[in-house]
Amino acid sequence: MKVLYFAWLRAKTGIGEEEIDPPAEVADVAGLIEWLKARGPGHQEAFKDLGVVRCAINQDYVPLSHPVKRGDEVAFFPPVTGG
Amino acid sequence: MKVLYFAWLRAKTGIGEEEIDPPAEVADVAGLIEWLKARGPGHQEAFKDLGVVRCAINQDYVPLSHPVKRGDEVAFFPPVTGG
Amino acid sequence: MIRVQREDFDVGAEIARLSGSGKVGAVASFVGLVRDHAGDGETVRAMTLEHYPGMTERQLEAIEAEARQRWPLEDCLIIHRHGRLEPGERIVLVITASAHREAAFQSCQFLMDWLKTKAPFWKLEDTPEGGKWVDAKAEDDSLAERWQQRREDGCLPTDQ
Amino acid sequence: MIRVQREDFDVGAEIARLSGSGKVGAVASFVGLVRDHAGDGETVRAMTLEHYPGMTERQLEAIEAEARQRWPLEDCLIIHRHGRLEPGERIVLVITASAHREAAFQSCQFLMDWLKTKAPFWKLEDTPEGGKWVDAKAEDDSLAERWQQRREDGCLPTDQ
Repeated sequence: MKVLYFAWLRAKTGIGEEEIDPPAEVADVAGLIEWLKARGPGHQEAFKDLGVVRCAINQDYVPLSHPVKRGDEVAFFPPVTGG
Repeated sequence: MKVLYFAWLRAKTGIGEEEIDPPAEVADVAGLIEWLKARGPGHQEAFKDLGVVRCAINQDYVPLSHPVKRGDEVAFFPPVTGG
Repeated sequence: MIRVQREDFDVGAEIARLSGSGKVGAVASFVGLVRDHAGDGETVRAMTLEHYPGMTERQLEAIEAEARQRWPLEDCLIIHRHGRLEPGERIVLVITASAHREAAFQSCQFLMDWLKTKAPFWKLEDTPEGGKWVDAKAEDDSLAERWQQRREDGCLPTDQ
Repeated sequence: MIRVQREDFDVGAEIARLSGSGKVGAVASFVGLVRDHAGDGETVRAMTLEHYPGMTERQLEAIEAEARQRWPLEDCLIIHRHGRLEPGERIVLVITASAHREAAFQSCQFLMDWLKTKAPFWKLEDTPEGGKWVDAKAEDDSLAERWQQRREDGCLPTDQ
């Protein structure tokens, strides 16, 4: 599974992109976030307030309840500010 | 008093601009229109349907009840279609 | 600023002119063009725009002043052409520049709606059946009236 | 059409390109620019736009498709830049071309409102106190939501 971080989530995790292989219990986005937070203080900081974190799977917006599976491209980022 | 005609009012009266000197009884735009209609069939035709005639005095829109006086620039035209 | 002219105008240059300052975050613009078909489907070979010199400028200036009073605009431009124009040619340009996009969008739309019902221009279409004066559209009146209502309601745009 | 690029764009040329056909009577456009001050009044020396390559294009294409479904557009263009931009520089361009002005105006505003809340771009402001990620504005959410509501109400623009 590929995980991407953008904007201040990238800055806080210190990572733009990582390949991960979470255990089978990690079934949805919320579960994935809990698992990622255990990877270190940067990740913990990045996911501190989920009210300002958005998720996309395979480049489509998804809610925290959305299932994740092997081969997915999962991206985390703040609410967008383009335009 | 100067009277201007635009668009199809100009075409129907056959006149773009005329100097007139109406009698003192002609006190408002409605009265002026009645007086102008007597000037010929073209004028009569132009003022046949007042629902589609607009009037401006000294380059500001006015209603038919607006007074007219010597020295005024009075313009008659259809609803505008620019833009 | 307003301009009433026979000549064409340079849309890109005018937009750039109004975008210069670092205060402008949003530039909305509108270009009106001659179509090759009238509303009733008839072919239009060309169009002649007649206007009332003097009153035209006066009305456009009043409309611009009204927009500047309603919205916080950094700049504002209205150019309207007159004379003979062929399909595809530009007729009118309205540009509004503001710090915020909602003010730019709303004022641009307001200017076009009011111009359509207040600026003394008349279109004569050159069709295969001869010259035809374009009729005013009831829709244009209602589009203009919504701004009147909004003002009376005290319901101005959200970013005021 | 959509374009995501580092380079600047030519507003006048793009508007002219969409105005060509005799079917277009109305071209609405919007240009977003870098301001020299942030919303909180802080000086902005420059801005860096980060985006999510792939998803950006996907979202912009979806937004364009939605606009074309809602309004009768002859043409439509979205250009969004990324990378480092200084005050006064253009960030985004949206152009919509239609037979009628109400469709052009509404779709242009719709595209900007949706782009602002859906396209994965993030602004990092370079201020005297260092780099600062711009916060999303609640106002942008409500501006985007009005189009959602309108759709649910079946209350689409008057000229549909």
